[in-house]
Amino acid sequence: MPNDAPEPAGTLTYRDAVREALSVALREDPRVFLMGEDVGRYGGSYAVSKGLLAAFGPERIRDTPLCESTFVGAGIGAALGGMRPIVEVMTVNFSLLALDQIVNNAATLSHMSGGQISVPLVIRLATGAGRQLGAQHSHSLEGWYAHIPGLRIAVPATLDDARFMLAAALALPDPVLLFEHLYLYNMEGTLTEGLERVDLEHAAVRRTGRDVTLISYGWGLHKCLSAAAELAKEGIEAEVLDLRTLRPLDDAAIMASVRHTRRALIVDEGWRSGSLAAEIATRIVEQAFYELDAPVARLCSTEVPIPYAKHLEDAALPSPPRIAAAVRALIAPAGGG
Amino acid sequence: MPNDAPEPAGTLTYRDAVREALSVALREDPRVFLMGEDVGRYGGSYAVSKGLLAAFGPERIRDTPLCESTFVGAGIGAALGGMRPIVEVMTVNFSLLALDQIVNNAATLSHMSGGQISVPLVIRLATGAGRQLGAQHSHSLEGWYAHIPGLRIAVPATLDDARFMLAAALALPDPVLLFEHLYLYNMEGTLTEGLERVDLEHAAVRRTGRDVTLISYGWGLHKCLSAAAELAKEGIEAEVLDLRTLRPLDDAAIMASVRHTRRALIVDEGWRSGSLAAEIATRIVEQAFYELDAPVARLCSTEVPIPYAKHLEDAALPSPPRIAAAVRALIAPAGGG
Amino acid sequence: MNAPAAALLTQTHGLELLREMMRIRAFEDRCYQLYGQMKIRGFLHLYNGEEAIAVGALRALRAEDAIVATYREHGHALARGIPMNRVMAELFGKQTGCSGGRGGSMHLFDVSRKFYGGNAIVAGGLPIAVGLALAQKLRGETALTACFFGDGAVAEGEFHESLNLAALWKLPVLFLCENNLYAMGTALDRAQAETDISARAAAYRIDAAAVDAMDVLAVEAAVARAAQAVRGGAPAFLEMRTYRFRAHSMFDPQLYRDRAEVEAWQKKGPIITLTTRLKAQGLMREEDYQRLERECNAEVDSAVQFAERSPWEPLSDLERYVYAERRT
Amino acid sequence: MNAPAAALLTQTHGLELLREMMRIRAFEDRCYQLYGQMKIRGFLHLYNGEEAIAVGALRALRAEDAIVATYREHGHALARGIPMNRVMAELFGKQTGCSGGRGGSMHLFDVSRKFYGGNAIVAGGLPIAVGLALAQKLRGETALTACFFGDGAVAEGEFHESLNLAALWKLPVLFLCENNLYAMGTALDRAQAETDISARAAAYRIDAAAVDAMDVLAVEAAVARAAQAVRGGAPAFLEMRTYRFRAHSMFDPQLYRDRAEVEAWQKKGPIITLTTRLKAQGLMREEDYQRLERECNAEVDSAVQFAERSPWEPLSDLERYVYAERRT
Ligand SMILES: Cc1ncc(C[n+]2csc(CCOP(=O)(O)OP(=O)(O)O)c2C)c(N)n1
Ligand SMILES: Cc1ncc(C[n+]2csc(CCOP(=O)(O)OP(=O)(O)O)c2C)c(N)n1
Ligand SMILES: [Mg+2]
Ligand SMILES: [Mg+2]
Repeated sequence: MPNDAPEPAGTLTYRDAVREALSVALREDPRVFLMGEDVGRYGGSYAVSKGLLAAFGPERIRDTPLCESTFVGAGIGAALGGMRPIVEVMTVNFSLLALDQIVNNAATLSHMSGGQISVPLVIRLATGAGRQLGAQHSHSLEGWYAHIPGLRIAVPATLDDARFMLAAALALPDPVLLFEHLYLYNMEGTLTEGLERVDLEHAAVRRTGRDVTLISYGWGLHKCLSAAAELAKEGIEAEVLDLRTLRPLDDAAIMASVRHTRRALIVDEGWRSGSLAAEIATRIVEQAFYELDAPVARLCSTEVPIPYAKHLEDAALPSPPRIAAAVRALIAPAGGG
Repeated sequence: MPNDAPEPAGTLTYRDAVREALSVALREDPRVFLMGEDVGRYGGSYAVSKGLLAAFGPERIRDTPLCESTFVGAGIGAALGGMRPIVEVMTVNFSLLALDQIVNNAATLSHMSGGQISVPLVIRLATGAGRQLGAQHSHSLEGWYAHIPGLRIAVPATLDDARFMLAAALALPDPVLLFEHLYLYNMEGTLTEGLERVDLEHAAVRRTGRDVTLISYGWGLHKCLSAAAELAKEGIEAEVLDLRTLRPLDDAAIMASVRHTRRALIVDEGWRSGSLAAEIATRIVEQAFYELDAPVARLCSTEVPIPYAKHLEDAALPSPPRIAAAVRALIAPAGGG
Repeated sequence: MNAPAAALLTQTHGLELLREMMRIRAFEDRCYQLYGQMKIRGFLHLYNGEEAIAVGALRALRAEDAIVATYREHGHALARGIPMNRVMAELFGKQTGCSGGRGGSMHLFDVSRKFYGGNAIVAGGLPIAVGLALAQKLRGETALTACFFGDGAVAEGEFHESLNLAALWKLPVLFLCENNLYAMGTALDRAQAETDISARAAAYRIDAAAVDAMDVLAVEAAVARAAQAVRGGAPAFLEMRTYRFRAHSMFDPQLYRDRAEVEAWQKKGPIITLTTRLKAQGLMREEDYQRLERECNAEVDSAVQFAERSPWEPLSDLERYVYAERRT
Repeated sequence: MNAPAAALLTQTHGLELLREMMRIRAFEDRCYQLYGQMKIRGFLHLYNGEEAIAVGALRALRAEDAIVATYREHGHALARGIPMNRVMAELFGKQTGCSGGRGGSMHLFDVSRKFYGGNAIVAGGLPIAVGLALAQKLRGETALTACFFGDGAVAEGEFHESLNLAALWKLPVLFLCENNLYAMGTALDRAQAETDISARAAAYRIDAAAVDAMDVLAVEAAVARAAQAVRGGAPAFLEMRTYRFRAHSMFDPQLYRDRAEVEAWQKKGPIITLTTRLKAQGLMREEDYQRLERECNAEVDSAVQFAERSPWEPLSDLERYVYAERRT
């Protein structure tokens, strides 16, 4: 889905922001290279890396054969060998083929070697549903990955993060997985002026409010912001927290917001059972139980392999109306509270 | 770890119970066969299938080459083709190589085909830490797998379940993963007299109590039972719930027990963040928030790749003393409550 | 390459093959339009140029044989006999689709015709095919399993594992590699150290041959021969040399190949090739061709109407089929 | 098979190779005992019978070359020069172990010696080796990466993917397959449709040869030759034909092979073979052999003492190293 239309000055897409991040990283550090399926000649399956091959050449923009386990493992090896590889796994769906390398090697080598080794590897993956791609191409597994110690999981949801998270990830000595929601690639906007870097530690309040905290990330963040705008018309002021990193989670930011609003709804595009939303809900209960005015609530994807048909797919995913409805239920529960 | 010592009449090990379950299944249904690495000539890496090759021959006790993705996928195909395969993945650690087949195929085919297909496949996997096998051989990922719709996850923790869950799994038209904790294989006991079958739907109260509910499964169940025995000496009566199936979860049984005791501790050998324990805690909050006398608590594994050294490994895993301590803290919290 | 089975060509046979390829072409061309009209969504991979493979192979196989295909499988589904209505309705996401609208273009299923999908994970179908063949062998059936996959799949580990297992266990799998020279934008020689794919199969002691897959008769003959060998108790492998005329999917600017290369291949496409031959041998006239084309378009028209008029699956059924519904 | 480099054998050279193999043998035999005494736990895979591979190969390689091994890697660690004390301490789970006690037998590491483990997932090390070699190539180093793995790994998808990638990108990887004829209890011909492993590598256009790995000199010569080719800019593959004298691990009743088979191989073991040759050529007497054995045992004794006396990692450090500690 390349987007070649001319744009107003300063406007760019999320895709452009990621591409810019890649260009800068490649320019600034000779140890950095990009490797993955069709990142070069094809221009990236989501056109993210378009033009990079011409700019940096085939040694640094490396098209791989279809062999997810091995090119991810090779990324680990190259990181051990002193490089700073950025491995693109076309989508999270195919990363299941590379899970052994990610979980058994990338995540363990540092600890298992008594700290001798670090694996400064960045893996970028497109993630998410919403494009009618069917069950095998619509997984939202970033929350699932966040279960694994040794990995860092980050989700750029804004243009600023799309532009700067990569550098933050490359600066860390650990394996970092960056999940880019495929729905966001066409999102347009401008970068915050003067911003030069972001961290991979803190959640960010994207809208302030007093009545309830909406906790989300990725595309879900934008759904929450829409819902919050809607709710504001009814006089409900929702605070919206962008988690930004799913592992580690920024407990302090979560609790600060929840203590302030005393109500929380977690919006997560993962399936409900065993979702990241469950983890966050549990932490809130563990750390702020007595400060809650209502049970923590969560809105996740329905527990089905995501169907192709649009009406079914839409029904399976969280949406602004459903978020707003969940907030209303939380604020004026039928009974109790 | 074969165990050839003679035993008192009626006594058997968990390993024997699984072997008996396999024998019976193979005898009763010609569509059933067992396939996996070293299930035949070697006798099973945990000696579970010892003797089966001699009894049933190499067509039905099939040694595979090392190719987890393909022999699991072949199990799916054989199930589609009218067989009832039992695939043994030697340990859950190696199942990461087969995750694509499990998540993208076994779990999706029924829904994605509009219900035309079912995948009556049983996958058996040894799971768990506690044997000083190091990070790559000590995963406890059964709770993680329970995130995936389309799969059924069951964990036999007792001899009865080791003996009868397999038949229940084979009778279902869906893919079922049976996780056998490697620490349990040597556990001895007797089967309940007259028992002929078990279901894969209900959790089971393994000890009744009024003060707190301990929720667990697998080896964790036995740790809870030890802790409960210890706590009883202090006058604390813990109810112990064996989940038995992790997907679907038996919410009714969980809530019934928690409503009764008003306090819950979940003991889970998975890593804490994104654990099954978080899911259960969240469900309790969602369904029984106003009936709780204390925040739900959980005890999970420390978030490290499991280390080799015994003292470190022990420190990383839940243990009866730590369970007992968590219960005491829950019953007499430092503040609040 | 196999010699084309020209000697055997009768008029009926030739016209049937031609019609089947033209049906698929007409279907694919309409899909392209319908995508532009947003009637079809998701990923759409068209089969233009490769029709001879599905048509020749499925004609040489038996109804009892199981089929496993990829995300580029409209042609295989149609050649297998899944009604065009049901395939088109699936692309529309309708309840009457062959997967109830849940699968879409990449996941066509028809178990009554032993069509086991439609798999969107490259090489993901190979292990399943091995398993279906294992079941066939264990059950003592005479059927085989035909597994279609692209040249891109050859690099994946599952290709290797599956070929080895099929050869080791002497399973009735017929591996059909659709080598169209590209995996998305990656040319074969940028993906494979050894680009002779049929030679690769020999490393597993599997009988293998390369076939000029622009010649539907050559495909049919090669598959018939290979199928016989497979029924004799060993897997076989055919590399189908072909070319994809359209983009990989609807989001492909085709930066990786020249227009000239595409045009050169189009000139030797399977439909043109067979048409020329039939005409040269006096088995068909231009008006026969025109009539066939009209008939195919009419079939597509009515499939579109069927799809348009079909109902959506009710929302209340969203959670059905995640687990199989037990039919007592 | 390569002709043994007998012509080149000097006394020093021969005795050094013998001593190194005997060190490993003495170490492994002691490990066996220590396992019985529960000083060593977890899975323990001994290298008896295969010593010529690690010893010959590591002698032929340079200190700058990176090494990737499997869970059966004590021999490689010792031959690479990791002090025996640190290896033994690792097996005891002590803080002074080469992985700080966190790795154990299957996960020996020493990055200062470019020893990158110790991998307990069969074939899991191959992609890492490919990546190390990619880094070497991109950085313009003269070093190569040597990757050891068993015959069982050949069936895994990662074997295929890694060989293809190394060949395609002309990476400096030396693949060293330790073919001991069994993967746990599965004999080679029950795992591979094509049992000639070195022939398999040719399918990726990688130069390959088989080596009599009971002959340490043949191993050394073959690795030296292959390493030279690899430094010239292409991967190479050696199939090391060997045999494992002991059980797969400590939990293996060895139902799958005869005692007679084991004994026949033991008679042509690498230590006996070299000893016989050195004696026959007058380069060693029985008392030299005895002395070597005493010295090796003494080294093992002191390694055990070192391990025994070493401290445990403090419990408070359990959560260290999950993420790398930033050294400014
Ligand atoms: C495991 C996996 N990796 C990546 C993709 C993305 N992808 C879809 S099709 C394709 C190219 C496949 O090429 P080939 O096998 O030659 O089939 P063709 O499309 O040419 O018919 C890729 C990379 C995928 N679907 N699955
Ligand atoms: C992916 C994976 N599957 C299974 C195992 C269990 N396992 C450990 S060693 C082994 C046999 C490997 O044989 P081979 O590669 O020949 O090496 P050898 O032990 O003979 O040195 C198996 C099956 C594993 N460690 N990893
Ligand atoms: Mg192709
Ligand atoms: Mg072996």
